[in-house]
Amino acid sequence: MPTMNMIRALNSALDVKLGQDPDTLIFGQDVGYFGGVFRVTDGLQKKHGLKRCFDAPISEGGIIATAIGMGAFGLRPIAEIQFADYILPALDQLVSEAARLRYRSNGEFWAPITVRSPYGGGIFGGQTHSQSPEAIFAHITGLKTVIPSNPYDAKGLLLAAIEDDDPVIVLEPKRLYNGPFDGRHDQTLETWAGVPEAEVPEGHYTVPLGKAAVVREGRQATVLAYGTMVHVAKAGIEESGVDAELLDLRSIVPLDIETIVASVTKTGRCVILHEASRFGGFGGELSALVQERCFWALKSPVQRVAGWDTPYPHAFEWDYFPGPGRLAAALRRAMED
Amino acid sequence: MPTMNMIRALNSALDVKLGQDPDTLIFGQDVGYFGGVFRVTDGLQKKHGLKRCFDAPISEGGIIATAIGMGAFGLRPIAEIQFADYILPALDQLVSEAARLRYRSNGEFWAPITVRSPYGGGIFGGQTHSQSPEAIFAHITGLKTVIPSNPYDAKGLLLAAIEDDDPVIVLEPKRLYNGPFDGRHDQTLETWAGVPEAEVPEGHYTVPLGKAAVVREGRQATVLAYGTMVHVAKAGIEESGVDAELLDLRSIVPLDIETIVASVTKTGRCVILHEASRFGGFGGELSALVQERCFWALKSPVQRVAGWDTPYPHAFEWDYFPGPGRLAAALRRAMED
Amino acid sequence: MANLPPLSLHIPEPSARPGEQSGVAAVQLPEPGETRRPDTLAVEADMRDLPFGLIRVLDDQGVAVGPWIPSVSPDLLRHGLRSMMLTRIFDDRLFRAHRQGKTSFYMKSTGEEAIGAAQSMVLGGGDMCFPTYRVMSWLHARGYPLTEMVNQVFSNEKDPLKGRQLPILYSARAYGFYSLSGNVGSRFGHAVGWAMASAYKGDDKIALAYIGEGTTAEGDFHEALTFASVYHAPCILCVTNNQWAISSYSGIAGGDETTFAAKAIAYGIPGLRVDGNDFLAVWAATEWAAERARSNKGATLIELYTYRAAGHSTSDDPTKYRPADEPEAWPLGDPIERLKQHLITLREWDEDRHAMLADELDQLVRVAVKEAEAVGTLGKSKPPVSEMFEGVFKEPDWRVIEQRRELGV
Amino acid sequence: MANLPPLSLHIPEPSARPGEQSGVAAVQLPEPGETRRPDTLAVEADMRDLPFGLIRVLDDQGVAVGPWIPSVSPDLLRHGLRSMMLTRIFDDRLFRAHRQGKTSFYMKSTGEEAIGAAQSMVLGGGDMCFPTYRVMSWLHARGYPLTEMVNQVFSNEKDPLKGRQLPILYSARAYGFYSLSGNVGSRFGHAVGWAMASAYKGDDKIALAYIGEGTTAEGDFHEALTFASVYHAPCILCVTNNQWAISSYSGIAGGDETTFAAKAIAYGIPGLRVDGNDFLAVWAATEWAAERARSNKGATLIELYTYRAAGHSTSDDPTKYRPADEPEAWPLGDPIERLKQHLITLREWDEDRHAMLADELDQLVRVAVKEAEAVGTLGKSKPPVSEMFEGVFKEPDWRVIEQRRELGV
Ligand SMILES: Cc1ncc(C[n+]2csc(CCOP(=O)(O)OP(=O)(O)O)c2C)c(N)n1
Ligand SMILES: Cc1ncc(C[n+]2csc(CCOP(=O)(O)OP(=O)(O)O)c2C)c(N)n1
Ligand SMILES: [Mg+2]
Ligand SMILES: [Mg+2]
Repeated sequence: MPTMNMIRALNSALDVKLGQDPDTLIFGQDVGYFGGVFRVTDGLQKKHGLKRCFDAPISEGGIIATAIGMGAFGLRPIAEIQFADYILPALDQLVSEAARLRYRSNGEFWAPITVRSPYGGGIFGGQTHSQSPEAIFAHITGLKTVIPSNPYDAKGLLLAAIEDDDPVIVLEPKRLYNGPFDGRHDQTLETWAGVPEAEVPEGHYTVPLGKAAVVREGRQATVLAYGTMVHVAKAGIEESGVDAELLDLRSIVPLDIETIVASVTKTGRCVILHEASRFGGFGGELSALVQERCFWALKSPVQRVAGWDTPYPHAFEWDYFPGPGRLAAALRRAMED
Repeated sequence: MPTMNMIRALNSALDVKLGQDPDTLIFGQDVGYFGGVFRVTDGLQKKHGLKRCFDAPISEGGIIATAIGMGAFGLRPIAEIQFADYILPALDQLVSEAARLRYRSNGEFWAPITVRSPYGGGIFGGQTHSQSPEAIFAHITGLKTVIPSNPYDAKGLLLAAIEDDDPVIVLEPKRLYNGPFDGRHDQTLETWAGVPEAEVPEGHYTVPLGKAAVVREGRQATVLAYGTMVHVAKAGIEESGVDAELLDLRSIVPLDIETIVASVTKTGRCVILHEASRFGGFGGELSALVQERCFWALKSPVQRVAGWDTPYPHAFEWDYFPGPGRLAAALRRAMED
Repeated sequence: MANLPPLSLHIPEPSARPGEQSGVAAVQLPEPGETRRPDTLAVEADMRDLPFGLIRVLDDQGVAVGPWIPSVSPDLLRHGLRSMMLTRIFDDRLFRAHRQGKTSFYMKSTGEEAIGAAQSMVLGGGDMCFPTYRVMSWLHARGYPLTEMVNQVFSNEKDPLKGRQLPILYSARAYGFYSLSGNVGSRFGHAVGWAMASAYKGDDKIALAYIGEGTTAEGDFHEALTFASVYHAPCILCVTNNQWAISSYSGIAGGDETTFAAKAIAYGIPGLRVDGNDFLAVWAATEWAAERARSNKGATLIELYTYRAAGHSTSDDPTKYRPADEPEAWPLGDPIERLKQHLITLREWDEDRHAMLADELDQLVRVAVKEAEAVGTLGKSKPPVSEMFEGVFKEPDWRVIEQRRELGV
Repeated sequence: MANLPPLSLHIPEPSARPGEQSGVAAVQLPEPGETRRPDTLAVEADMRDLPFGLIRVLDDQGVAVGPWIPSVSPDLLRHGLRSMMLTRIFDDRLFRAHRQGKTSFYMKSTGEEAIGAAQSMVLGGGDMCFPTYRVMSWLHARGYPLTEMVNQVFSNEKDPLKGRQLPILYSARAYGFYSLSGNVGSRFGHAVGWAMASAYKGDDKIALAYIGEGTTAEGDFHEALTFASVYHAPCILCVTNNQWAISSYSGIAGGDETTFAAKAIAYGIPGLRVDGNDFLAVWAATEWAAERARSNKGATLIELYTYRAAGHSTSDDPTKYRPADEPEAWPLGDPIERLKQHLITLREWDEDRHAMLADELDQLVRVAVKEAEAVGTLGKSKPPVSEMFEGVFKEPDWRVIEQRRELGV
């Protein structure tokens, strides 16, 4: 099996799908001839033709509106939004239209669209190339949101998203595109070479939406994470010395509540880790769910480790970014109580 | 002191402010000659002049962008978005611009804008005239969100919002415009007449942002609510027979964490009530905060009573709407544990 | 630049307010037959005068004149007339049903019935219309069952949209009628995507979308036109300029500065300005644009110049903000009267048949309302509550399953 | 409509790709002096030809010709030249600084220097520009301290924006330069609101805003123009059409279908199309629009027709998607060379003085970079971490107070 970094894995998913299904097509800013600013669509226009993978105007609202219309016709469009920070101009389309079309039309129309977008920090992108907007999507009834943490999942989840008949947002942790990253920014860059999850089949397979992965088994505490934070969590758990179980949620809607509850019921402690700022973040939902369903099993408060409640600050990237040290401290605190 | 319904109280706040401060002005869809679809700006154009209160194009993004520009010039614009459901087309302006302007320019520019918008259900408005989007705003660093539950607060909070130098969203519970509503939709309509909180001074006063009101003192449990749900909570508490303390949060950002923590520490039980759908709603944040800060005081799980995780369904308004019965059940459950 | 007067803020105001005399009658309009008809394959650069003209076919005597006369059989004209009359009768009755508490909401399209009626007849069964709430004549012209429509308005057990949607926000795929929503404007771009998909598939279907003149101010409008222009999407994008957006006159959307059809020039596509109260003019312009779209020449923007004769909705009283006599002062008349007069001029119609048809349609609507009332009106009957939890996703997830259980339905 | 060929989807493509010969040289352009100059108070309806012309003053010999020749003193012209040269030298050096790891990001405006330089000189100190990241010549022309600029780019301790913002996303209120952000387009409407506020106050200040041709596709563009049109906002709205938006050519924004200036017609405001590489043409058009705005005649849309000679940013390699020789093939030359030539023609400049000036500016930039380096480059120096928590609101709330404590700063 070839080793692929996350960019290649995503590219492979798109390539497989364009090859299999003439009703799929890709569009977005710079995705055509150029192959995308992160190269995820590299070569696809050349291989599959101008009409299968083409550039779109700088109009995120227009991109999503167009995709919905295509979906209503019967296609399965895959739209790229260049940075997740720029999904906001399209949010009304996602919420008021994509997410609601099936429900309000009693199933006469629906929007089987996939919206791919690089998200998250760690690349010195400053305020508007670093944000993690997943909490907003999670609150919207009718939207699914997927966040892979490694090449294998990225390909399998993206294929599952494309084949899903509901609108799915695939948030791609841009800091993981070229290699895993555990938050230790001062260490040498790693690549995906040699990482088991970077062994990616060439052909078609899916990773189902709504199934968390148990990345590390443990008895003393449960860590919930997704995207880049899965790798940070691994490092943080190690640093803490706590025997924590690590769940990679992989999709936040649908959410694998069963696996979460089973784990926290077993361990009795829980720390949630995400990049987005804390207040009103998806960690709040996770914390509430865990507390509601595992209250009597909890030995210490569910904690959240997250970005601070400030905009994403360029020069203070590593002060803002919730690194392994902060997770380790939280885990140790969890054990003290 | 005159009795005012919430519409008149809001109108009075605007009237007072237009009279006091020539740098304030109001614009929004249908707010000018007509006085707003809910009549909140009734008479203001006539009294203060065409340029102080005027109609805007149907372009929520344009309205907020224009307001920000006016704010940067030095005015204090007050924009109306006709229904909170229609804030989404302006969300990018609110998040990427209004909320971030002060931070990113190191204080060179800021957006002292106030965005008023009727929100919430209970009026058979269907999917797009009933939603409660506060969770989205709460997650945005740099935005404040205020939600009054009675005429006195409505006027005082709106005046405080206008005078605040940060962008403030004032969500007006449209179901409360003409009278209190406790969720018992089959009972005769109440008006604000005779309700103490409807005694509203004619002149200027403010209710500070970030201070919750203790609406009812109690020893056995704490109920957190805002907007229409404050009235539902009163009825639900009564129905439950539980001696619950009821906090009206009044603003969710800034949040009066002290009052919340003090109450739950005292009562040991907590139920959160909001209209918005549950998953990813602001209740998650509240639940997480309470659990983080009052863990050892909690005698039973913090519960959330909220709208279901569906779009707002026209014919099923009362099946969707979290009424007093559901709160009462939750309170009783809290006592059983 | 010294010595200039200080800047001052311009706030547009309509010609008249309640108690004053409306200025609509004084508006200068091109004569019937005056505006030229270019070839459907002409290049846009040679058509930039059209947005400032007004395509009119019927003159004041009901005679069809000029280059835009479409060839429409008397049978089709009668069907158009019937559809418009049905729309108006249906609207009036259902509006009254709201006053009687049978529904939560209603909106009429009085005075604008020619638009949906003519356009639905010009377009084919496979084409798709992306409607606003004010083009129900599209459905009436295509024979959408009246009882189903009333069931939807009453949100009763037989509501085809299962109680999930506000009254009149229909969805009717089989009638080429896309799902409506309460948000204005946000489906305009779907039409463009749908048309692009048709072109992508090498199909022959085209799309037609509506937007109110007030709503052209939304970014959605511009984004849809940009995509339509860039990708030559085979679609017809219509602005129904009925002069009012709730209480705001068209000047608040820029209508005092230029025509809405002129917005086409920004995208290099043809812009037609059409008398929307003239069934034949609407027909002809739509045919022209459809032919162009089907010839791979891309999109056309059509401004349908009309007048919202009734209030905005059941929540609205237009005499609060405009002269009460303005609807009558409207210089382009009533589309029903005008087509009737034309048919009479053609000797294909007469007053008796008209009166009989009105009675017949009234009867049809009565029966439909009765049938729906038998099922139930708002609050008296509704679909099973479990429907609230269906269709959020294709398959329910644990949240709605649990919540449904919690509610016990 | 039988027998038509099937629909097919049109995807626009640029004239040439890498390895092919660029088509930009073949584009048909109006001659210098050819496009007429209406009175600044003329009505829009009489100016609808202008968006299809091209305002050019300097001919190929550097001689000013035609009706748009502005009266600019040689001193001001020299200041303009200096500002453009400084911009280019600064850009080149800071771009290299990125390659050396001294900053995380940089963007050049090579070939577009005339725009910000001329416009900042035409506008007054109280006016406000709402910039894009590609008009830094505005700041250079107004004498923004170079060292401050480099400090911002290096995100060091003396960064005037306290490390909160990406390099080059300046804010400089005292220089009439509004806060930039990474989102394209979203400040275009702020200019309109700012201008409306000025008019509301009876002030005399006007606003000028920039947007890239690619970004005109955003809804923000349309919304800003709609408000500007409706309320006659005293502002100048500029589209810098530099032919490229990262890797997408202008056709992806609709540039193959019409001009960007023609979008003005949609709003009933004047649209000027201007050679953006011609300092005098930019000057004259800006002066015209400013005079109009100050006369309460509202907004003008100006398309500045230019060419992005460098890559989009430090993250970009344009030879991946366009012919390598395209920048040189650009028919409207280099704005610096053209103004230099003009000044020489006027005998107000010569090669020696030019070379000396270049050296002097190079020296200035070197010194500024040195000074900033002494403070520190990216990661070597930064403002106190407590700055991360400042300015979220005017007054910090408990969240940032607690979090600051948690982080121990
Ligand atoms: C996004 C959005 N903003 C505001 C509204 C409130 N609203 C409903 S109808 C309407 C007026 C629309 O006017 P116009 O587009 O002219 O259509 P008309 O009603 O005249 O047919 C407004 C402002 C809405 N439904 N959606
Ligand atoms: C809202 C938003 N969408 C997308 C981007 C990504 N992006 C940054 S610059 C750019 C191209 C802009 O092109 P243009 O408007 O022509 O300006 P130019 O760079 O040519 O000056 C894009 C797509 C962004 N920054 N913001
Ligand atoms: Mg209208
Ligand atoms: Mg460009």
